[in-house]
Amino acid sequence: PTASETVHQLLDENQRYLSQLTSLLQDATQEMEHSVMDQDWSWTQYRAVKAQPQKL
Amino acid sequence: PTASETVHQLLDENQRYLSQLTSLLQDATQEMEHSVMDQDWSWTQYRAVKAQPQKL
Amino acid sequence: LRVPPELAANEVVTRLLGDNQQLREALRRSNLALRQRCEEMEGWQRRTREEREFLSSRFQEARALVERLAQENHSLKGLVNG
Amino acid sequence: LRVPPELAANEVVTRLLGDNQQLREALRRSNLALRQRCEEMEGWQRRTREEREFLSSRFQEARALVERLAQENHSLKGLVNG
Repeated sequence: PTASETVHQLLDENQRYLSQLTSLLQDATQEMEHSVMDQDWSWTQYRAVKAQPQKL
Repeated sequence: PTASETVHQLLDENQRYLSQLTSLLQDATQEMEHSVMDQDWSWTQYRAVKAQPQKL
Repeated sequence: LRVPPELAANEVVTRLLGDNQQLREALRRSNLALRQRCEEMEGWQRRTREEREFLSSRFQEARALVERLAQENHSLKGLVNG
Repeated sequence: LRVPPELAANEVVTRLLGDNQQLREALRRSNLALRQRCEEMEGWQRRTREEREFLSSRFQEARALVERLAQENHSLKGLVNG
């Protein structure tokens, strides 16, 4: 392989891995958008249970 | 700046960011080692609660 | 790097200059992307950590509540059957 | 890239070749590291996803249990208080 082919391959590969990393982090960030922290957690409180035992 | 200084800077910077990424992923992997999945979750089962109401 | 005029048109020198230019550009883009990905990763890890701590607290609360209700329940059954 | 003998000792060419070599080595190392980090990242994301699903199930169970105990409790209190 000529030096220039090698350069071309190196640049291609670099572009590919950087794209993959970018895409992985985008997925991760998207999954984080629906945080379990936004759910209703009042049912873990005794007073909520006492107030409405049938429907928490 | 000479071309060679630029090359030197580029290589340094590249090394630094790759190290940072490596270290970030090491931290993440370490934190994952103590998985909440390994904890005792039997207390979420009615039968466990019935069997020993005082100490779950 | 100053290329003397007598070398400027030389095929090997032209090729080396071109390759080096491309490689430098690639490293520059790569470094910029890596810096951004590291920042995103830090942000993500911070949020993951917060979420884990939050869930750990909620889980402790839930477990304490189950224990409390189970004991109340046990006592009430004693009263009913006693 | 074949460097003709008459250029091999030329200062500019030597410098260009040296830079070229260093840049290529850096990109090669960089690519290898990136490939490994991407794999780690995929593994980590898979485990994070599993953990989130697992916790979601445990909390649904816990919530259903709290509801059940609270209702039993309510019924028993009705019995006790007549």
